[in-house]
Amino acid sequence: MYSEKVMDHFENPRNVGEIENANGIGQVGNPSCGDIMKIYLVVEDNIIKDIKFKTFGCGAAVATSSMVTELAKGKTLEEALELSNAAVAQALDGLPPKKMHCSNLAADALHAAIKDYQEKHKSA
Amino acid sequence: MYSEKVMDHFENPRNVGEIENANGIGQVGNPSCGDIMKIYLVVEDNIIKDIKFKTFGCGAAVATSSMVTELAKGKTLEEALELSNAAVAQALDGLPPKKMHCSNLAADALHAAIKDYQEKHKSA
Amino acid sequence: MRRVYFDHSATTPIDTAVVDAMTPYLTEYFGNPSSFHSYGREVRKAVEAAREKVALAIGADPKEITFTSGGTESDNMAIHGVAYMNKNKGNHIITSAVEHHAVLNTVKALGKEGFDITILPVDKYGMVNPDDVAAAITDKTILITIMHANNEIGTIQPVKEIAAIAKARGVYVHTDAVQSFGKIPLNVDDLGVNLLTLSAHKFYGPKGVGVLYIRKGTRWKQTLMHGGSQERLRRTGTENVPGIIGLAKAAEIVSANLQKEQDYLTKLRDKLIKGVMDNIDKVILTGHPTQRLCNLASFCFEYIEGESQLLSLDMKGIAASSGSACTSGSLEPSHVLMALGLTHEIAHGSLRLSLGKDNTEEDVDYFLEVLPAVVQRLRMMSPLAED
Amino acid sequence: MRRVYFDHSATTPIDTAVVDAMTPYLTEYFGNPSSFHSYGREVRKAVEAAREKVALAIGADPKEITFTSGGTESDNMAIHGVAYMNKNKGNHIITSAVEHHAVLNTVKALGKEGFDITILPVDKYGMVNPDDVAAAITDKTILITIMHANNEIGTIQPVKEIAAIAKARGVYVHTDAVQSFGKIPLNVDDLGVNLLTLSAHKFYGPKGVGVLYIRKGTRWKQTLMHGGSQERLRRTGTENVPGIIGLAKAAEIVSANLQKEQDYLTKLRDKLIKGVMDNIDKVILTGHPTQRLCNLASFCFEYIEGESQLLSLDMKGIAASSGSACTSGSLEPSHVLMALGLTHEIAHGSLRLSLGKDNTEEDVDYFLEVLPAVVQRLRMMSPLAED
Ligand SMILES: Cc1ncc(COP(=O)(O)O)c(C=O)c1O
Ligand SMILES: Cc1ncc(COP(=O)(O)O)c(C=O)c1O
Ligand code: FES
Ligand code: FES
Repeated sequence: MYSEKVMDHFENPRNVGEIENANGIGQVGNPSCGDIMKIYLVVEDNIIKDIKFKTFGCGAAVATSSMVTELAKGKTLEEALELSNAAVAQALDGLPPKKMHCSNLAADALHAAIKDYQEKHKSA
Repeated sequence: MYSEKVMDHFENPRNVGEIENANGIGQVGNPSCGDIMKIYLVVEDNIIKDIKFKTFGCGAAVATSSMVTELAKGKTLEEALELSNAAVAQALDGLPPKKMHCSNLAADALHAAIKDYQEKHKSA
Repeated sequence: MRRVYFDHSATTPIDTAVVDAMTPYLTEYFGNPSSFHSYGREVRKAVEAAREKVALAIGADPKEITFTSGGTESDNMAIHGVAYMNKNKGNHIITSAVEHHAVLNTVKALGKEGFDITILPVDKYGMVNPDDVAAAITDKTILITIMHANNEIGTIQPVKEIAAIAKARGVYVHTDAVQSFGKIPLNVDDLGVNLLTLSAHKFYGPKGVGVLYIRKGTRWKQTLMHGGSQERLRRTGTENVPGIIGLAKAAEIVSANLQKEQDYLTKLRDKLIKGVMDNIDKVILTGHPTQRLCNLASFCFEYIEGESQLLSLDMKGIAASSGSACTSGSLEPSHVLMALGLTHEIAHGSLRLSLGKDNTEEDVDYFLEVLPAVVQRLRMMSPLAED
Repeated sequence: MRRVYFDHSATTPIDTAVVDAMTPYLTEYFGNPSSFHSYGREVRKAVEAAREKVALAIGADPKEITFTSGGTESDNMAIHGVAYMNKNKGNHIITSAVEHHAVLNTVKALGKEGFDITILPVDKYGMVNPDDVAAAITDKTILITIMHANNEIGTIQPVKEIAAIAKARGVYVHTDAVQSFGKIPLNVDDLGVNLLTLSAHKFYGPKGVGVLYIRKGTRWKQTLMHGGSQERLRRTGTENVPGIIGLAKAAEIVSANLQKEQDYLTKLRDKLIKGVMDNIDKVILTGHPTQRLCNLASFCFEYIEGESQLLSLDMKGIAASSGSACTSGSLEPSHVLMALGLTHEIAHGSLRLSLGKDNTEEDVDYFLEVLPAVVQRLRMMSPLAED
């Protein structure tokens, strides 16, 4: 059911873990489904220097989390905010229809982390 | 579904045909089922000397007609009147449940033929 | 003794290529297609490939194909599901007097549940008149269910004309194509129907598996069986995987060979009909003289009862049927033959010979050789033949 | 890579002796059992012999056995048929919160049609309390449907006690024995039920065929499907002959080997449970500690989601399931695990390992070797494990 890319990202997820000195953290969760994604950012000069995730969810949830961190790394915040669900799913060579909402979650978690960073650094 | 006896009587029915100088004729038919049995008798000295049948009906109808003529031949009218449906079915090693009513028809046709004879010879 | 199988309308032998296609799914690939793991996925893939084959065979989209346990279930599902989903629009259902019991009894059951039903008559050839359909449609009509070809007499119904009339009036059409598939070119768009029934064992596939085609956008819902979420909620219960694989393979084969088989069977059938009509008196051909299935010859022999006839032929190794296989053994005269306006006695003398691809000219010759003595013997026993 | 199939509750491989028994009915003996001729009769004989085998296996009379398209259909038929035939007596139906969807959704659908339904809770082991059943029965109760053993957690219900209570109150009992047949000795008189469901593919038989046992004298009628008069009017549609033959053979085999398999599987299961409980922390065994199927081990692993777990195991060649096969792939947490009072997060971490006769100690060893790393890796990724 899953593409090879999804399986690869599930088996060897990129950027798993926490960042202790993260300056942006976003968490989204869909209580009805039970899945939770948490993204940690290190932003420097408006650029995502480091990013890590933790995810409780299905195979697609893990893979989309992994993919979104890869896509976001090195991007400016503006570029990262433009990362859409569709882009994440596409980068994974597609997701089964039932699992499309997982890609929403990954992008949402990223955006939440960026917003968190921006909130914290508004005054700057 | 049919016993070997039934098949034998269907394949080689005994006493098929008409008797021109019959002195007793009985016909029964079940219009809802469509089957018709006709029995011709020659009665002499209260004994069934000759008997023949014609039947429009299923395999069981043919076999029971054949069997009833065989059972009745040579019997006194009283003995023949006691021939029951069960006896006919039993003589054929049984009939499928759905076909039991065919044996009724055969005994009924025989009894009708005897009644016909008795009606005609009442005065005697 | 020579054995001749002339009862392909009751069921067909399974094509050996079909058995071969099924075998891996009876042995190695046993997974449940709903399972997440590799054992499930390999089977899921095969089921979806089967769906595509079936879709291709009838000109449908794979999403419009639902696998069922057979023709009976498909008919029930089709009719009940449309009836209950379109109650708000109306409660009138139209069918014909010559439908299979799976359709007729389902419609009648809905009649008892408060639906308004019209059972259209047929002409002496068993044909529904499209004008009668047009005249029967009311503002409340939600479904017309008319079979593609009849299982007892082979008459092919004008489903395309009926569907055109229905479409203009916004009414859904279901057709039971159990007997026609593999014998008449069949394309759901060309026919214009919304729902269509197939049953594998009538086209050299296995028993116990069928198809319900449901055109995209049709207001239909599974209303009969509740359970898990297989077949996109259209048919619950673990899929009959080997059956589905076999059905698809059989559909592929009959579709590929349609023209060839049709020509071959038409020739055999015509030889058989001619042989019977030329050599036996007091016999009528039932069903339409030309608009009939290429493999079906059906008759009524006067003065003879059907079962006696079958038994006599069976003793000679010939397998035939009288009326529908589903009602033989019951004592009711066939509703189809009654609908043609035949008397009870005539209807009781019906004989159906349904040919298949493995039948030969020799089979027909043998039958024609055996038949006259059978008829003569039974007529000799019959009190009806006297007059 | 080693492949280990631990998903026998979803479906089983077909026994080779079963395939062998079916093969002649996929090839040589293809007749329709309703047909009058020799092709039909030889098949009819086989179907009736199959019915006798099944009857023998569950202590029933052959007349009480009806063949269906599977467990789902049997459940639907049983419940709907009793409900509609006993409406005049009452409209109350009792079931449990842990039934298979084929039962639960059927009962709920009847609830929408005006029946009064009671869904009994279960204890933390998934067990129904017979006292709750007794308390729920009213003058209007017509049917109690409680499964024999649960498909997700293996808990064996006190069906015998429930049936005794029901009988004293004149209430019918149906039990879904899809998971228990072949694993627990099963006799319909000993259980005291009126109706009972089996599905062949759960006991090394083919998919797409099942049984509904209906005790003589039970007020029940076919209410779902209309059509021909097969199966003494209890199940219409051409019989799935190879399926029926396979089901009967499978029933015969599992009955003969019951004691041996039960001992063997219990040993494997206990080794597996012990291995998991001893080597993994934050895990709970779901289902009853002792009143459970001999082949089923089910757990919930904290901080882990079920599908990720399945996928990880699948990558190591191990086929398992999370909750019921019918709902995996859907996003709902299993209603069975919810009924145990577990939280959503815990319920999502469920893993079901269902063993079969071909599994070995080595299979269990391999699983126990692989599992810790799988759990550790997923927990490492889990935001829930932080605290
Ligand atoms: C026209 C028609 N419809 C439906 C059916 C029922 O199909 P099945 O026996 O597969 O349920 C049959 C066959 O008996 C048929 O001939
Ligand atoms: C307890 C139980 N009942 C019913 C069913 C349904 O059986 P089937 O898939 O044969 O329709 C299953 C299997 O999924 C089951 O485990
Ligand atoms: S995490 Fe819920 S379906 Fe993907
Ligand atoms: S003659 Fe009618 S069933 Fe025997």
